[in-house]
Amino acid sequence: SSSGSTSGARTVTLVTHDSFAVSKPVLRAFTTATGWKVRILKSGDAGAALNQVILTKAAPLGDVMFGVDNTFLTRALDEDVFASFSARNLKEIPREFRLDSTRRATPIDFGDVCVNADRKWFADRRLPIPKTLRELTGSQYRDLLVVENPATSSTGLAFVAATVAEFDDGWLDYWDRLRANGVKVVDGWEEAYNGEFSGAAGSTGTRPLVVSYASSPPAEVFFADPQPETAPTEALDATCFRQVEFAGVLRGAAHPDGARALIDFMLSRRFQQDLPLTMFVVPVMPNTPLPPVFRKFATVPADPLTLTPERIGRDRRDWISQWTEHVLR
Amino acid sequence: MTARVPIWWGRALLLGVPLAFVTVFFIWPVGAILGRGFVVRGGVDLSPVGEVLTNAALRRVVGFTIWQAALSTVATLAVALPATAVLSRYRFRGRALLVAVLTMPFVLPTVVVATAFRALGVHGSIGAIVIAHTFFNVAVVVRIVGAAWRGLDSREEDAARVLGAGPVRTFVSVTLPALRPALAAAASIVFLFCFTSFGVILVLGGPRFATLETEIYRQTAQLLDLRTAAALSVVQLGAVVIALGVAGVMTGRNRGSHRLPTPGKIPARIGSRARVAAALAPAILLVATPLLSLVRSSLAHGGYGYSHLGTTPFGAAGSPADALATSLRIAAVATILAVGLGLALATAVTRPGRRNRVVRLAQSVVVLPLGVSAVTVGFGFLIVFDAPPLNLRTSWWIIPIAHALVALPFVVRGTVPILRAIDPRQREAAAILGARPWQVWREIDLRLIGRATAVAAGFAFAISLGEFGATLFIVRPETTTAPVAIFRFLSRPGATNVDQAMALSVILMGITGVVALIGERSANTRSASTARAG
Amino acid sequence: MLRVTALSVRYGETLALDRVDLTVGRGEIVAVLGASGSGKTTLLRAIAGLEHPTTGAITWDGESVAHTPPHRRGFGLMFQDHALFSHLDVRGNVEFGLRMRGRRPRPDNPRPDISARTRDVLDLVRLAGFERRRVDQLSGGEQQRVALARTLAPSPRLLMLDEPLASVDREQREHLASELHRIIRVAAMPTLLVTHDLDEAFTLADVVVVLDRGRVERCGPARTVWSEPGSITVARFLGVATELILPVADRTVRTPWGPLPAPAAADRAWVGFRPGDLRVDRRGAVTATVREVWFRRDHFLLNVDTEFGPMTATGPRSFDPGATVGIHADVEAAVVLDA
Amino acid sequence: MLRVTALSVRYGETLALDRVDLTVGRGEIVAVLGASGSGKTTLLRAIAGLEHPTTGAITWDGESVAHTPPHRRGFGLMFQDHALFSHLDVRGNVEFGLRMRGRRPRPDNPRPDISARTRDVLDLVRLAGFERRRVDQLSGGEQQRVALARTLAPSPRLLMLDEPLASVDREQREHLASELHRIIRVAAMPTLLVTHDLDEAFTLADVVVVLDRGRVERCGPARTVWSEPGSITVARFLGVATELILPVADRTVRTPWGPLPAPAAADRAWVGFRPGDLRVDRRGAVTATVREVWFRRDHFLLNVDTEFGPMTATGPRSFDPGATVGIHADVEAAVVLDA
Ligand SMILES: Nc1ncnc2c1ncn2[C@@H]1O[C@H](COP(=O)(O)OP(=O)(O)OP(=O)(O)O)[C@@H](O)[C@H]1O
Ligand SMILES: Nc1ncnc2c1ncn2[C@@H]1O[C@H](COP(=O)(O)OP(=O)(O)OP(=O)(O)O)[C@@H](O)[C@H]1O
Ligand SMILES: [Mg+2]
Ligand SMILES: [Mg+2]
Repeated sequence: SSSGSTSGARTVTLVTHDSFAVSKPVLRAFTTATGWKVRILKSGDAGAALNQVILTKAAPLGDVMFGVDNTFLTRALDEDVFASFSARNLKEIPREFRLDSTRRATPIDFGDVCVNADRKWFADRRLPIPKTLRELTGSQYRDLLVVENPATSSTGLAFVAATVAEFDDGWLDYWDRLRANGVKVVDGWEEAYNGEFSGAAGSTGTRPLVVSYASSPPAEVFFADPQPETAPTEALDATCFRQVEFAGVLRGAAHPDGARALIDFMLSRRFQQDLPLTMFVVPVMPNTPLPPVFRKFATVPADPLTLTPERIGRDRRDWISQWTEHVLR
Repeated sequence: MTARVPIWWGRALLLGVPLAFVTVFFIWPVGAILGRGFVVRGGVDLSPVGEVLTNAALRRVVGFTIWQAALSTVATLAVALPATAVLSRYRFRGRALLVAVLTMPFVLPTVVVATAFRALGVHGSIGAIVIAHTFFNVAVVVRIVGAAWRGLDSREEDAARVLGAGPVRTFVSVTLPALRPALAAAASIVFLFCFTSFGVILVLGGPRFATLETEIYRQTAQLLDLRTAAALSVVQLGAVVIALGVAGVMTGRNRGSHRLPTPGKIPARIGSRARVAAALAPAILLVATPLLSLVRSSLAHGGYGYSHLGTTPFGAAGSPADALATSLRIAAVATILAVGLGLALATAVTRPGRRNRVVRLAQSVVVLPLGVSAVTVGFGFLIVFDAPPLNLRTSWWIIPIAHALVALPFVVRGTVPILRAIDPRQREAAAILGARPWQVWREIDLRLIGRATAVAAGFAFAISLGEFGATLFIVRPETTTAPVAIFRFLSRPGATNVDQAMALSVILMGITGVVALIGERSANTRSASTARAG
Repeated sequence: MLRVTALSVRYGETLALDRVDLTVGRGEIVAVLGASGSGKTTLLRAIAGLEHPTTGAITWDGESVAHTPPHRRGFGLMFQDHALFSHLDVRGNVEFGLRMRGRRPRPDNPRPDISARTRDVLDLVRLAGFERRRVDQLSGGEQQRVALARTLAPSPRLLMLDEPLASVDREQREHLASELHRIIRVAAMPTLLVTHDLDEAFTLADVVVVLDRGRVERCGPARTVWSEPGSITVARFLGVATELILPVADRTVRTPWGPLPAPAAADRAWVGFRPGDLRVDRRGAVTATVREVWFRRDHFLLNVDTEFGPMTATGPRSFDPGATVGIHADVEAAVVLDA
Repeated sequence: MLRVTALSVRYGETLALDRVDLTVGRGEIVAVLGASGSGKTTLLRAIAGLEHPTTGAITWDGESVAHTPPHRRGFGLMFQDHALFSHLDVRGNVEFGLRMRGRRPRPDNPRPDISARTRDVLDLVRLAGFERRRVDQLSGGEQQRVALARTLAPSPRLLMLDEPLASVDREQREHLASELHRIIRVAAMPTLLVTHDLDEAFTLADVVVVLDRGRVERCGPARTVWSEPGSITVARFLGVATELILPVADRTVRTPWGPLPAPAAADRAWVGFRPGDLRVDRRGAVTATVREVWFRRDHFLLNVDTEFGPMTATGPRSFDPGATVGIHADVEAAVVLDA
């Protein structure tokens, strides 16, 4: 009932987060191929969208959910909002992304949260761009870094996870040192990147280091008019934490067929190819051709920092409250 | 002493429809979500409230929330009242334009304003929070209090002056008591806005500052800890109810001295020009500076944002122009809903007759949506409107309905003080002359609250254009509103996205200004032509 | 015909009207008199339907109007404080009642020509040319005349006027009083007139009702009430300023100016004189000492002391305080009551 | 002492006051008379500082008050429409002026004179016991008395009363008028009194000013103004109802009742009589036909037609319309002016 199909046309409803995007021709191709129209319900950021799905599991908002990442995966699985489904191309996805052994959540894309640096800023001052997390506590990088609050931002949470993955039990000491070195915390990515970071186009920000994405440098190029030869910013490989995004068929969906068709489509080349420039993430399907800006300007770290979804699910709350105590109070 | 309203059901209808609206679209969803938090295995468990109140950190949050809201309210009144005084008493060129400019902040998304304030170096402190709240809320005071002030009967002030009261004492002892209901209405709205403010606290205050609203958001949207969220919501509601109670006491009893607003009786003469300017300066400075800085940054890159209004960025659901069109459509519907329901309720509440508890309660209930977190309402919608006939979760209508809920208090609180102040003899005279109750309403009440209604409608429109918090949860790609579009542009890196966001913000603000200007002008000419032609 | 029976109205503790009975026939003018706060305004408001009587009945042509709301009673009421519509100009005020009636033109009462009627009543109150004026920019008397015009315009079936001429000057007042009289007689409109001006009351009214603290103290034809006030309160109210307690013998009151029939078989009577009925006269039977003299345009008013007590008399010229004068009385005009 | 020189006030197009000159001495009562809309209220408001004069000067004891704001002038003004403070009770209204004068309460005896003074003035207007009443729950006359009390309470150095007694009954009015007179004389308070009641004006006032369309039409001692109105307008305003144009010969006006000295060397004169000066009398020199008769309590007012034109006379009893009567005049009382 909730998908509200109109007069014979079959419509599958996709519940997702605000950042979801797909280009129109791609969506039309899906409809042409399968006969399913897609209705998209964007419902806040990734966390809020998932929580809405959980709240409404008795009468699901839609048929498919896209946008659960590895930091939220266990919550989705524990709440059992997805029905099991093995996508047609599932086997071709590298094992590192297939984090759900119960085969309910299907990986679609991934991205890396990394510290970004404003190249010009460092060049102007003849200061080397830092390479590792540890270097960020060095006194020459005092008052240069801006990060997001993990309590309100998924980017911020990913970065905290990065520090846990890197330093294990010592992560809070690391943060104490970051704090002593003048780290600035803001609430969301928008303020951090557009407001505080000096490298963003047109920004009045003053800090040359920001927690953002590995795909931010190509985006800077892509959304400039005209596009420059070199990226004004760069992502620091060794600071990257990997986020994998999943989709799943909602349990109790009105149109499970459509839902399955849509997830299959998400793993098709057509859709996967579209991902980099619409959502600035990297497709999970190997051998998907990347657009030139990505090939030229994006880093895909070979050995990113990771944590198991179970670990994140278990400890997230504690991390946030401890982090808040150490960094904000 | 009062005219009987013979058709009791007419009044019941006036009262019942708005109340039903608020009950269905507010009380029910909020009740449902609170129920999820409190109902444990069929029993009600209120212990989380106790836990919240005994938790030192959360107590600090509650204290800070109230404190910053109170401080912001006082600051807003301090900046806005002098401006209101001269805007409602003096006649000078550019008056209407000024009122329009002061109204503009109302629609701006917090993210956008934050950029402007940050560029001006205002951020990261309680001061920044207060300044931003004042920036947003000056219009509330200027317009609600201004509408009442203009209709004030000046004869009592003359009497006070002749009896030896100087201008200040005249204001304190005669004008202020007469304005008290409107002041209380405006102050309580400002307080609630600041109390539940979200973006300003997060973006301008910074992560150090947590309020009930941000906590509820975090507990609900991020952690899905409905138990704690419900407890916090109850605490929030409790504080809101207390604040409304205080406002109710401040309102005092009726006075029958409201007349047709006669805008700007006193032409600003040479001597008083300086005084007018001095009174307006703080408000103008506070509001215009960030606005101008926004306009300036929107012109970056040769006005890319303006020349690409019709361009749908790669991967986005629509162009800025599409979002604007959607916003205007939604705002129109929300305004009609809010004004219609609000006037019905205001009329029912102020009809002469025995004032019973239902009536008094009704007035307070409509204000509650201002005092409850958008995320609570948004999540509540999801769990109650999931079955026909109210399967509204994914309907277009849910957005104007949500906006109307937020705008309703403006209409009710903006018109009730004025309706109350209408001399009952005016209605009696009309009845004696053969006017039926609805004719009395049309010929007397409506004529006298014309300006207040225009102001309230303007607010409703602006609120709908600018509403963001609740919209984000219920918006669909085909119903993307302008603030949501701005937010989405800004959540992607790259210059063209920022340019389009800024341009859209400035256009949104311009539309609001124009709407306010038209309202102001038409209210003026209406009263002027009434004076001339009847 | 209006009939009011045992009408009581209570404001909290105050009993503003206490079992008032009253009848107003077709074309009859009833003047309602009474001290400040005696309930005159309350009476008119209750008849109009603006106050809820605690007891009593109001009938029009024999039918109760208890359940008829004010706007259906078809009664006209001119408010003491005018209650003009501040948002309408003079014309808007005057034509208001016509517009309200005009919505329902009945075959027997065709939609009147609103503007012609408005012009007529404005002419009547001498405010032609004021149509476009804002009512809060009118002088007090002009406002009062607008209020009068507004009440008259729809030709109500009962006319109630609460001090209609209190703020207009003597010349206008006389003009308006005689115009009102003409209109009321021509339209045979039953009329209740509240006034503090005894001249006005006794010139215009057929029947005079005197209220005292909410009760009808006296009710009767104007001339009878004037000559026989019936009670000391009413007598004082109607201008009796000199009060004497005089002995009675053989059912006759012995006054210094001659005998008068006594009202009851008591041995003392109360005898009252209006100032005009006591004159300073050389031949006056009572010797008096002048205490105070007031100029009254065509005569002087003297407060004097006599062996019978203080008296208030009129004289053709002024006297110095302390002078000795004679007082003559028009005994016929005396008001005699039980002491 | 108050002196007003060439004072003009303009409301848009209307010239409400036109070069008014006026002086009020210590303890002097000046009555301001004039038709509705003639500018009386405007005059008081301008003196109080509530209207900005377009031209002219207002001085107090020789010093201009042009730059003194209303609250520093120390003048008291009772408003025609009362303008009571609706949010204050009766006591709050009355003591307002006292509080504004800034009498600080002393610890031992908080605000002694304020409450005593409030009680006194409320006693004076007979409203003791009304202290706690809401002003919108008072009758019209009660409100007017509160307004009067409020004006008197702070003992202003100039008292201005705009129709202070229009809504109170005759008895109260006489009481209040004589009390006012006493207070004004005792405090030697210069007073401007606007009234429509000629009795009141001529009883209380030393000087009478008659305004006509914003201009001073007549100004002088009360008795002189009464007997010599000076112009036809003022004569009419002061009650002249019968106007005759009569021939003049040898500087003598020939009236049917005897000769009168003519005012100027014209061949015709204007002769006016007040109703009281023309009496129906068998021996009357003029024969008249009765047109209308009005009951006037102690006499009758007759409109009659004669060979000289219509006349208004008084008679001791009623006559039927059409009856023939004689009219006698008190020629001494006639007002004679240029035709
Ligand atoms: N709304 C009210 N609430 C309480 N008491 C009232 C109210 N209105 C009038 N009263 C009281 O009722 C009594 C009668 O009032 P009413 O207005 O009828 O007097 P009135 O005869 O018209 O007097 P006036 O000549 O002064 O106008 C007065 O004592 C008055 O104080
Ligand atoms: N605020 C105003 N705006 C325009 N005209 C006004 C205003 N106030 C008074 N007038 C006009 O000025 C003239 C004088 O008014 P004012 O009130 O002084 O008369 P008044 O002598 O007091 O009359 P009344 O005896 O009727 O009270 C009137 O013609 C009136 O219509
Ligand atoms: Mg009355
Ligand atoms: Mg006046």
